[in-house]
Amino acid sequence: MTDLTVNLPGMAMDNPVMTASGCFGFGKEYSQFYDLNTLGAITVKAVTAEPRSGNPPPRTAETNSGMLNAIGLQNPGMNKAVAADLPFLEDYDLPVLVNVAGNQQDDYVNVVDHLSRQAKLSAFELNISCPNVSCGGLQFGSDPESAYKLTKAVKNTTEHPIYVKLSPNVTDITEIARAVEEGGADGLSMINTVLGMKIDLQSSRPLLGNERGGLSGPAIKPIAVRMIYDVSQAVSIPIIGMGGVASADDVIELMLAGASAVAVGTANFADPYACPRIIGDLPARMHELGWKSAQDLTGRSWNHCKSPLSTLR
Amino acid sequence: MTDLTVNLPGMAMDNPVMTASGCFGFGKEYSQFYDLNTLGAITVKAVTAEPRSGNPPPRTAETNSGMLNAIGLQNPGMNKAVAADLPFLEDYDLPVLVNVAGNQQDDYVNVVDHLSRQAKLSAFELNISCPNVSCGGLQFGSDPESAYKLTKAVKNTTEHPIYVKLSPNVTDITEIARAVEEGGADGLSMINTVLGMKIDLQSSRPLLGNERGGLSGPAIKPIAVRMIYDVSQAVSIPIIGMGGVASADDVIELMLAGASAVAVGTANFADPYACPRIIGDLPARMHELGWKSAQDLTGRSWNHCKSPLSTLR
Amino acid sequence: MKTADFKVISHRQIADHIFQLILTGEEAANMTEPGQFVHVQIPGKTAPLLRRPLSIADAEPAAKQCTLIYRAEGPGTKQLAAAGEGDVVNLLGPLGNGFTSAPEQDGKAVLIGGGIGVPPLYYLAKRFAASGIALDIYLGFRTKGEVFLQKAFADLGQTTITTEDGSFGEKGYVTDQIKALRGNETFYACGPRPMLRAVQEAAESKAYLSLEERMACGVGACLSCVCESARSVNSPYVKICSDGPVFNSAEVKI
Amino acid sequence: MKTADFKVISHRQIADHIFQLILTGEEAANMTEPGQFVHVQIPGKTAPLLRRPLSIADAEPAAKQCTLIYRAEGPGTKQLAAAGEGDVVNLLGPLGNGFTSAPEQDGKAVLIGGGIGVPPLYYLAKRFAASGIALDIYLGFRTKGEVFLQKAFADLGQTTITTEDGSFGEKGYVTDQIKALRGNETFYACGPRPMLRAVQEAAESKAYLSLEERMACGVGACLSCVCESARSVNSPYVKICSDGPVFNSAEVKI
Ligand SMILES: Cc1cc2nc3c(=O)[nH]c(=O)nc-3n(C[C@H](O)[C@H](O)[C@H](O)COP(=O)(O)OP(=O)(O)OC[C@H]3O[C@@H](n4cnc5c(N)ncnc54)[C@H](O)[C@@H]3O)c2cc1C
Ligand SMILES: Cc1cc2nc3c(=O)[nH]c(=O)nc-3n(C[C@H](O)[C@H](O)[C@H](O)COP(=O)(O)OP(=O)(O)OC[C@H]3O[C@@H](n4cnc5c(N)ncnc54)[C@H](O)[C@@H]3O)c2cc1C
Ligand SMILES: Cc1cc2nc3c(=O)[nH]c(=O)nc-3n(C[C@H](O)[C@H](O)[C@H](O)COP(=O)(O)O)c2cc1C
Ligand SMILES: Cc1cc2nc3c(=O)[nH]c(=O)nc-3n(C[C@H](O)[C@H](O)[C@H](O)COP(=O)(O)O)c2cc1C
Ligand code: FES
Ligand code: FES
Repeated sequence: MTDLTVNLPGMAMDNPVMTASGCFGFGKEYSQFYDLNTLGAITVKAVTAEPRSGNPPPRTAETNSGMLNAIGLQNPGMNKAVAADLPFLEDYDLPVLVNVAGNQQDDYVNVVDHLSRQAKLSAFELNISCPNVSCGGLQFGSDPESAYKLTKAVKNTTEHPIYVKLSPNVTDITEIARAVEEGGADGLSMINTVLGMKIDLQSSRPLLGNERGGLSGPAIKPIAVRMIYDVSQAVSIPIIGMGGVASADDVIELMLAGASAVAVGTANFADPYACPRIIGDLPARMHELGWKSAQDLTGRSWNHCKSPLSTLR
Repeated sequence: MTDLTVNLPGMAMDNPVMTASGCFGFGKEYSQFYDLNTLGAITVKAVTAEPRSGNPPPRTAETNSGMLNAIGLQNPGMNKAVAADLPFLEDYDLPVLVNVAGNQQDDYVNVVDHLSRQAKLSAFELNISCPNVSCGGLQFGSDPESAYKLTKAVKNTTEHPIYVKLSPNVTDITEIARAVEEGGADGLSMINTVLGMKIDLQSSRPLLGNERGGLSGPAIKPIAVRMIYDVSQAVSIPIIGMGGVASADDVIELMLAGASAVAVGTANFADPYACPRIIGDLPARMHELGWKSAQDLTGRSWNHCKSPLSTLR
Repeated sequence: MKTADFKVISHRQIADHIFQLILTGEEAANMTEPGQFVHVQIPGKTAPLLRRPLSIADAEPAAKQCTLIYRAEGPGTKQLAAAGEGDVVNLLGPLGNGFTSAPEQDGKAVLIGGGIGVPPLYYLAKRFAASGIALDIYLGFRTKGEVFLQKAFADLGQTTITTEDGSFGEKGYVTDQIKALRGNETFYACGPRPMLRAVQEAAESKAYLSLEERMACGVGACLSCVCESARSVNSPYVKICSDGPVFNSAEVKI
Repeated sequence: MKTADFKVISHRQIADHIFQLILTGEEAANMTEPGQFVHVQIPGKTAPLLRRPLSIADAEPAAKQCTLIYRAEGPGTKQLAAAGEGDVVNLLGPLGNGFTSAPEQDGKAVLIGGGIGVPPLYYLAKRFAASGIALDIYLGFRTKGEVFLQKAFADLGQTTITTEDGSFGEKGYVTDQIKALRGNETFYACGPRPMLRAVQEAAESKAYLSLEERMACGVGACLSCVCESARSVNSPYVKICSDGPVFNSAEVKI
């Protein structure tokens, strides 16, 4: 029997596969396809204090093995999220990770404070890495000092565990990772999208309404693997890995790199059944490769003699 | 008639398509396939002061729409390059860009000094962005101050134009670009490969001998386009664009983004005729899109009313 | 909602770059609402990352058949064009909300299609014709070689074809033709934005517009495919994939 | 040197996961040196980024035919396995330096192949047999189901098959078999590294080893496919694609 369970702060998961923020709404749409309880956990779209209208369309473009998005954090705001969107997930028995975004530190603190008191959720994911908004977001993700302060301030606001979502668009991601760990983060999510752009040859203008966008999908998986490999050796808090995951093999690769759980984003779009398919494939694939427990995978690409082993290979 | 010529410092090119460093050796291998004079220019493999043995194999791995390499600057050293490799290109009538790498500033200065006096070449490309060597290289590419100093020192060494090859693995590439422009760079080359990694599921170890590698190919094109778009608006020196170019459309896209010429790397491996094919396709494709001259393409995605126009659309 | 494999019954070119793909599959039984679309996974050894949204041009729910008509333009649709008889195409759908309102009692339905916006109007025209609703059909194309379905539409109602270069039917834009209309018509339009805008302006009475935007999920989860709302204050955008693609003209700013 | 389209004459599975692909094309006329390889562009709607190196298992230059034998293992070779009769496969090659030295006068040629290293030895065996050179052939496989070409080799010389699990032929490794040999044999080997290492150690006389490494360009330009050189000081690596893939055992550290 393959043991798929993983335990992360605030999230006891039946399996290591969860959804990535922004790629699964608040779960409702995909609940038409399968029982959401199949998932290890669910991460919802970014919530901000005020409603956000997002960027003008077009908001997505396809690239080689990837896609660019410039949604721009469109969301109904925390009040409506609490009243209309999050309650839907109360009917399910799975950890809910709420992605939070803002322009300045107080925004994050406000949203976390409000949601901690008003909503049923398992943990927060601080999106300090959205490439698609002009102020806030990404700047926290590239400056260790503000990332540290933000994390600390949010930790003081809530009892819920805090995951900080890191941007790959930095010179040294381990520096930011260490800063937020020091700030008290319970875990990390990585990676957010890679800044990119596509030009429409007909108009000779940037294709996306917001010009630049965030690159996701299989194209960025090698970048994610490298960063998870480096960061997992630099910190001791768990990592939710993401970036181009579309198969059980990809889940295993990100976990071997150092992730404790793995989120699936872009892959949901081509195949709405991506998550249950991957979860279904995992046990056989792990067995083939000689793994008995999902927890054993974490960091094994660099940590060969981690002990105690929960099982021997 | 479509005018394909472009003029860059030290390089008057019949067409905007050149080879990318490290993907074309010193030209000899591909001269078996076609007349190298077809090319706009040629960039040779990095040359260092001393011979370098490079990294242990495996050195390459395929990823989705991309490949990782960790060659590690294997090269015969400047003496042998001058004696045995560069002379081969003297038989051709095309600009030769010599890629130079080193561990510290003096290394670059030495190589440039030596080659300036001993070899026939058109310009230098300073590789301050190789992700595959443990010291030097990338660190110049991520610190504006040392990049500035290096550029300045090399400029004082030679009469030849200097292109500085930028790394995409930085928080703000425009900062480095501005620093090297200030240091006297005549042009920029961008982008070098994106740091990445792949794990071999059978061994659960990093697949490449050097663990991390540089991601190239179509997967990174959106990253290149974004960076060229940003940098071309931040500096006034020309840019040699590269990253995933495999078709005439890709050349046009990078030029619209802001490149004055475009280099082809990874695409040569699947199709040794990639460069002549692309050059052959360019005129018709430009005509279809309403462009009369390659020079007009540069930066047109952001600079609509650049004047004077060499031709009107 | 489901993804389902369909089998290619026939696949042929019907005009310049335009292909008609007839498919059979169980899920066609649910394709009862004209104006809905399917999200098509392009078959091939390596599929493109995203599905491609294509309108349901016709369907025979009882016979479990449906028809897609598309322009092979970019890499995805060009690859789709290579699918042969017996090949399998995976569809997600039917998706979205179609043309759900009939014209008012005794009113006329004016169908206005431009280029690759024409296909969904065919299924609508068939339905209206079957219910005895009078139809005025205006279809615009760039040039003669790109005209398709004109005979099929002519069988269902008064059909006027325009081409931009005058090589077939009336010369000019389809929207020139409708300027004169003022009455109790209800408009049903699908086509390029400028055409829809002209319809929106011209239409004094009701108009239903089918919109397009680049899509990722196709089911309302990713917020890719928005269009500015003419009504809502809090959420200034509607989602074309799940709120539309067909909107009452008064609901959207285009 | 060239890239050239070849047409599939026949393509069939000959053992577990092992496929034999017979191709015809003008360039086969140049495939005269056993041990060379071709760099194969995997056909399909979207090709993988890189070509795949495969040894020339057999060739009839006059008839413009060649044979590749490969294990469908990863995504690329699995996709290749779908190529059908009449399909086109693009080859770059023949590449590299093959087995160019015959055994010494009156000497014996000992061919040692392991698993998917067996194919190039077939073309070599055919050549040697045709020149009247005496052959001892040792082929190692994991298990019975993966054994291939044993009859074809047996027609050319004394052939010993080993399987790791003993399900066919001798149980054990092919290298166990050659330990006893000491004489004027010349060794020709292709297979996994441990096997080649064993041959290198065992061989007192000359040995030629065909090496494998991950490749990008296949023509010596990218420095992907290196192997440590046993000789050179200045350039510590040799390139398997252009200096090899066949090396004198004394030239390489493996
Ligand atoms: C609801 C809806 C219904 C449609 N119905 C039809 C139809 O019946 N017949 C038809 O020919 N076309 C229809 N289209 C347009 C069709 O989706 C695009 O032409 C097609 O996706 C282009 O894909 P490609 O592979 O040719 O281009 P690519 O360049 O490969 O496309 C790249 C990406 O851009 C998207 N894209 C490119 N152009 C468009 C576009 N015009 N609209 C939306 N997305 C686009 C693609 O979906 C893909 O994600 C419809 C679009 C929508 C939104
Ligand atoms: C000179 C030479 C001759 C060869 N001859 C044969 C042969 O006759 N029959 C045969 O079955 N195999 C042969 N191989 C090995 C064959 O190239 C690999 O099995 C094949 O490339 C794997 O591709 P894939 O698509 O199955 O795997 P993927 O996982 O898709 O491969 C990904 C990348 O890794 C490379 N790669 C993976 N495994 C190997 C390997 N073992 N050696 C080299 N590159 C690898 C691929 O070429 C590709 O670039 C030869 C290799 C070399 C270098
Ligand atoms: C359409 C889209 C919307 C996204 N929205 C958010 C978001 O609101 N908050 C966030 O932290 N990340 C967001 N992301 C990033 C993803 O959560 C994920 O980090 C990234 O896409 C990489 O994973 P993938 O390759 O599996 O998609 C979004 C990604 C996409 C494609
Ligand atoms: C195998 C390989 C070797 C490379 N060697 C060098 C090098 O020596 N110096 C350098 O500046 N860039 C080197 N590069 C980077 C390329 O020149 C180029 O910047 C990068 O690959 C992006 O272009 P592409 O996607 O067209 O390959 C190398 C790239 C590859 C794939
Ligand atoms: S395409 Fe995802 S919301 Fe419409
Ligand atoms: S594969 Fe490029 S040098 Fe051998």
